[in-house]
Amino acid sequence: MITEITTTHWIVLAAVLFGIGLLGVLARRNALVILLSVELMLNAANLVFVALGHHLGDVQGQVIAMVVMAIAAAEATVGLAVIVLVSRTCRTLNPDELTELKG
Amino acid sequence: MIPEFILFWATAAVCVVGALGVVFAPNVVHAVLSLLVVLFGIAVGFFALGSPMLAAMQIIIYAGAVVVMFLFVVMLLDITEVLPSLGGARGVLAVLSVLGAVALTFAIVAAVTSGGLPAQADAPGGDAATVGWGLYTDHVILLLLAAILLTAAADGVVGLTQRRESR
Amino acid sequence: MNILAALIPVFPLLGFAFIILNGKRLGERAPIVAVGASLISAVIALFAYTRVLATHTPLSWSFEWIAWGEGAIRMGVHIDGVGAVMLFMVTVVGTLIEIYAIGYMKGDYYYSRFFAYMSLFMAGMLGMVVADNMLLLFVSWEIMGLCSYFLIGFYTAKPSANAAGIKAFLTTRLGDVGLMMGIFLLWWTAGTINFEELGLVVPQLQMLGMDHLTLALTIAAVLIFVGTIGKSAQFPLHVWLPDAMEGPTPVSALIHAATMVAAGVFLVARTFMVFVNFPDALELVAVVGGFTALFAALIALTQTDIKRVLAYSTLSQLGYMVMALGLGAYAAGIFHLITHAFFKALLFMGAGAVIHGYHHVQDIRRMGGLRHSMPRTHISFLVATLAIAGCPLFSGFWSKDEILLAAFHGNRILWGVGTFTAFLTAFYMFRLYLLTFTGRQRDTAIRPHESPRVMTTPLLILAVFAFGIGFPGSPLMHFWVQGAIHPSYLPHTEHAVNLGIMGISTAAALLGFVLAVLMYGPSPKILPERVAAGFGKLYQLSLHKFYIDEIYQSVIIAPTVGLARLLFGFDQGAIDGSVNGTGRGVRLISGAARWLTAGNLQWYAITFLAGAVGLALIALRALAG
Amino acid sequence: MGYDLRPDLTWPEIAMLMLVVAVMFADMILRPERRGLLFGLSAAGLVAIGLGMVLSPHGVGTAFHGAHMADGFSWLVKIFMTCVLLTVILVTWPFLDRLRSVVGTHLILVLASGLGMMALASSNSLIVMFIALELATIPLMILTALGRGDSQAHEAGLKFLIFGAVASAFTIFGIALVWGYSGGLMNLTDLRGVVAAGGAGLPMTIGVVMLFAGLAFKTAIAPFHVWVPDVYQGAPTPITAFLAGGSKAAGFTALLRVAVALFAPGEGEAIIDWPLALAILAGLTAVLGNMAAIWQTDLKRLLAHASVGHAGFLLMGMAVIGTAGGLLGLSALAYYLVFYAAAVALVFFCMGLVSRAGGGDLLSDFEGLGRRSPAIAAAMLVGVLSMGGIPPLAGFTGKILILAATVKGELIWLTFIAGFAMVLSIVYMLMILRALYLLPPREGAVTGARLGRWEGAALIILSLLLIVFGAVPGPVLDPIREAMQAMAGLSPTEIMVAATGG
Repeated sequence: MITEITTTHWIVLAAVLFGIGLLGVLARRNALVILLSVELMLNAANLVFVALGHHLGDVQGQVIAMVVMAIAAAEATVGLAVIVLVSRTCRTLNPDELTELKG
Repeated sequence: MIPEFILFWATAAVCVVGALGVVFAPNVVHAVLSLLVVLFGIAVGFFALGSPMLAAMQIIIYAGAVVVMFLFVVMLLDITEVLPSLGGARGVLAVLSVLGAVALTFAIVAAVTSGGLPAQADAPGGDAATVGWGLYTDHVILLLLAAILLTAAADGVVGLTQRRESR
Repeated sequence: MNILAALIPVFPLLGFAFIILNGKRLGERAPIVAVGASLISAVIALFAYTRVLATHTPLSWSFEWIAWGEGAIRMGVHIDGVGAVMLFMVTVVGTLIEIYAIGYMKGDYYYSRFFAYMSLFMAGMLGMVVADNMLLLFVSWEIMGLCSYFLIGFYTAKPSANAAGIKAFLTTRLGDVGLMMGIFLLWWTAGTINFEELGLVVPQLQMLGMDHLTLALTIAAVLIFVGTIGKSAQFPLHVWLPDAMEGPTPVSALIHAATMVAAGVFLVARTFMVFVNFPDALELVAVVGGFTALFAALIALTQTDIKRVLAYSTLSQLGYMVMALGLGAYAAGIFHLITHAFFKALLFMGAGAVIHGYHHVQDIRRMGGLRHSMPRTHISFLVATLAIAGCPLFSGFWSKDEILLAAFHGNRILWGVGTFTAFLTAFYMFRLYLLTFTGRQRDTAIRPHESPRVMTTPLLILAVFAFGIGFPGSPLMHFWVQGAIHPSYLPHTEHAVNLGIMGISTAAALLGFVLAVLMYGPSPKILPERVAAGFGKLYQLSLHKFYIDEIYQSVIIAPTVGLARLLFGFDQGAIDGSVNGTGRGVRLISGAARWLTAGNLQWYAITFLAGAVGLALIALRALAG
Repeated sequence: MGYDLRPDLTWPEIAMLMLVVAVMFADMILRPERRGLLFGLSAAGLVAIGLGMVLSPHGVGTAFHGAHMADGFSWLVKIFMTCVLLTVILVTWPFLDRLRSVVGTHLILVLASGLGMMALASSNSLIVMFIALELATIPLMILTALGRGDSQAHEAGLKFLIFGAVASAFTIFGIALVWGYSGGLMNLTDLRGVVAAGGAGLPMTIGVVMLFAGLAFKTAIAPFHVWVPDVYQGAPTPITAFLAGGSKAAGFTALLRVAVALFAPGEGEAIIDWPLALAILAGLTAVLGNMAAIWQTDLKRLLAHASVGHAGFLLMGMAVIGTAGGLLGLSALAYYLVFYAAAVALVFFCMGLVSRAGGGDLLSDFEGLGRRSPAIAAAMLVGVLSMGGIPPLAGFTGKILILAATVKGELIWLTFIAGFAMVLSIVYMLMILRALYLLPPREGAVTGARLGRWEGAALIILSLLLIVFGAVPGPVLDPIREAMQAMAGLSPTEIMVAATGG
């Protein structure tokens, strides 16, 4: 089990990375770091695609991983833009006024 | 095979340490740099899994562009102070966070280790030609959709910031 | 002709649409549209019911509303004997009340809107009567409920009217849930919701004698009856009806006396096939009806608001009808429904005329001697009082007698309750009549006047009906009505006259009359105050309506409000807190704050994760098993 | 190998793509004060595409090697999406002045998102579904943040973004597992065969769970719905309408395809009894959403909670898959969705008109609207009544159809829960009604919001849709049923029972 490295090993590694990323989303107190953690989760998914693609002998896995990278980049760009925006609004506005969004 | 064995465990160790760094690093810059470590680790993994093309892209696009973008924003917003890491999540929230993340990881790990891997086949070439051929023929729909998504997102991000300038 | 029958509810609906869309332009002419639409419906209905009653063959017409695969829901109309009789009542009473309202509502700011609502209500009520399936019935039922809400809260400036409207809507809505579930349970069990088909299918299912089928059908019956309890204001959901008197009086007369509240009784009659062979369901119906009859009559004894006395009297009379149905006396219940509609509408309209002519005072302790100033109102009110009290030959006498006779053969305790209630009814109605119309005017500051012709003419027409409408169902005409409305799935019943029972109920009514004269007549022999003191606690109970509202307040409303507060607290704490949490998160990014408290965006993420983990763990069972 | 681009099947998407690009160029060329023309261009393009789809017979088949599936169902959804996009553009109209320089961006993002939704409707491949979902969602995130230039919109955008990103991470990880452990199958039609043969092992099931979590986020199914109130409240009104109508419909379209392929019971005992799980979640969603709606003071937040409740009803239609009520359930779902979207559009359009005149989003801002602006209030009344399930409006008919499906599907307990939820929905409906008609206008309330001729016509058309097709659902329901039958009928599984069982 230890010496023989199977596809399952890689997938378990991916699952662990996904879990750590999830923990980051849940526990971190900073939108920027949360976004980083999401990148971690997406990368874990990519690892699964590549590992299973390797296992199945299917190039599709790599193609999809590439597209997922593009999506992740788009998400990161938009996320960062919104973060910049929010942070700016916050500087220009009194942060206490943010509570006007009430349930 | 000993090399593969070492390759996997080394990669795994680097990735997990880096990932933990993202989650627990008190400093945002350190978190971003930790992600960089993970990305490199995964790139190595891609290489080990017969996808040199992806490994290269991982480093060029992710490490080279996305992470730099993150760092740029950190600089722009001047987030310099040290942030509480998991200690910031207190009491029930912290416990639930850990429990939830561990439970889901456990579920996935338990499921994939329960056997049932599909039949194995010979690994294809992971060079740029193969991947590119797949991307531009069979899976061209993915490319089209991703392209329009990136274009629209770019326009949108410009709109988001442009709006502020016009006020 | 058959398809024409489907148009009966359509004309008031068109009237509603027309008035709503042209309200401002129509102004004072709105009632012309409303009354016109009702009249057209009445004329078509006249053809329909004369044909149905003459030929004993129902009119029906339907079309496929929704179709899927091999199944379908058909929508259509079906006018049988009971439908025809109801149509007669609704169109006649409805049209007369609309005419009356022309005078009563004059000068109201929302004059045209009032008639729009009334038209919509008529459409709903007529739709319910002619519906050939439970779904269309339910739709019409809901339309009525909505109109009721609008009309009770019609005087928008009055907060109490608002509250009453909401109370009525929510309370009846509770019953509607029951009804809806009953409909679906029935659909599930019997496979159809068409009344004709139900009449065939349910007895067959019953004959199979399978326990779970019997149970399901009994539960369906009880659920449907819950709808009746809500709409017909039976105990314990009766609380909304007295409050509903906040609405304009024509509304009280049409909706909360003659038609909508009677719809609950009609519902039981329509779905009687589900009740008839299930003794448990029937017994529940009978007991609830009997109890409400007595209970409401006791409350009516001490009320001083002219409309509230009538409201409780309505409750009591509806209890009578429900009790009759529960005793299996289908025809008697419907017969009483019809007679009651006429005399109760008349009573309310009379009360409205009194209020109108007495400067909107509703307290009967301040009235008196109005027979001189309002002769036409007086005479019609007297006729109605005699009818409801059960004076021989008047309509109420015949129908009430039928019910008591059925009770005598079915359940002696309920017969006792019914007879005692008849005595109470006579007493409180004459108390009302005597305090209002006889003696001397107690509040001399007010100058009463008779209402205009447009109001009193409908009163007089209704008075004729209130007197004579009982004859077609009386032994004098060989129980013609009862024969006409008898459904095919019920075994034929012999109608007999029992002079003994008739005598006892007449005596009870007479006793009530005498006692009322002694206490409230021109020269009282017994002072009401002394009676009140004598009965002490009982009097207090009656005066405070048995504290039902207070009990609801403490048992239902207070905990509900508490729960609401709790939920609101959750919303404020968790959801709102999380918004603030984001606010703080934002501050974190901009370096303004460091700490976050619990209750933020991450809570959302945990909720999200909990769902995924839950499902994943369910899947992991496969490993254990 | 090859493109396999079947223009006869994919032309609506291609046309949309061209429309997006055209608007992009027009936005660059036009002078700022003439940007109103972009509305005309977008609307004209959408009308052309919509008419084209209505008039041309829909093709049946697959393109892009089975990744794109054109059938009656997707055709209907695309026509519907065109209508939704048109309405969103219409709802945006009152905000033209406020949008100023970002009008072009706004329209581009709306259209791009719409393209994603249309691609979603046809996606037969999980990965195409994922990317289409992202294409539908990411522009919406930007649109949310693009709002009124205040902190509310930015906050909402940030929340939406973080949640959306987490959900998409779940989705893609789930897809990876499903793809790998099914032996490299990505197309739903192939996966359906695997599931039907009982070949879905544990890893694949976990993958389906994660995929479901991502889709449940999109469709706001409890407990994945928590983001909805904040985002709906913070987003600009037209975008809230888009989220509530279009985005949710797109999510359900995807979920529907997944459900038909992966959730129907196969041979042997399934690892997760999906119909039961869906039924439980549906009940939970309907009750939670409607309950929370009762205690809201902000109309948008109220409608957000209400939309969660509606998602519960929609899911009920899906929970009966594989039973005798299956076909009816799916048809009911589609019918419900269409008229829910119409009601949402109507209500939000009215809110937009009031907002343009200077009113707010709080429930108290609508007090006495019946006197101040009778026409707008009347239209809003129709929309709210339909949402509350008052007969004979389409909202009621939809609910009845859903309930009938649960009755047919022998899920009588779910019927009862749905009944309870319906009562709850009446309560918030009544609150809105009370504000509109029974309460007097407050001091300083906006009076007489302007109503242009076209705006009035739009209100009337939407109201009539709800009334007419509520009373006579046949013309809408029949094509839906046929499309559903065709889509579900492709399956070799028990859903066939639905087609024949009636």
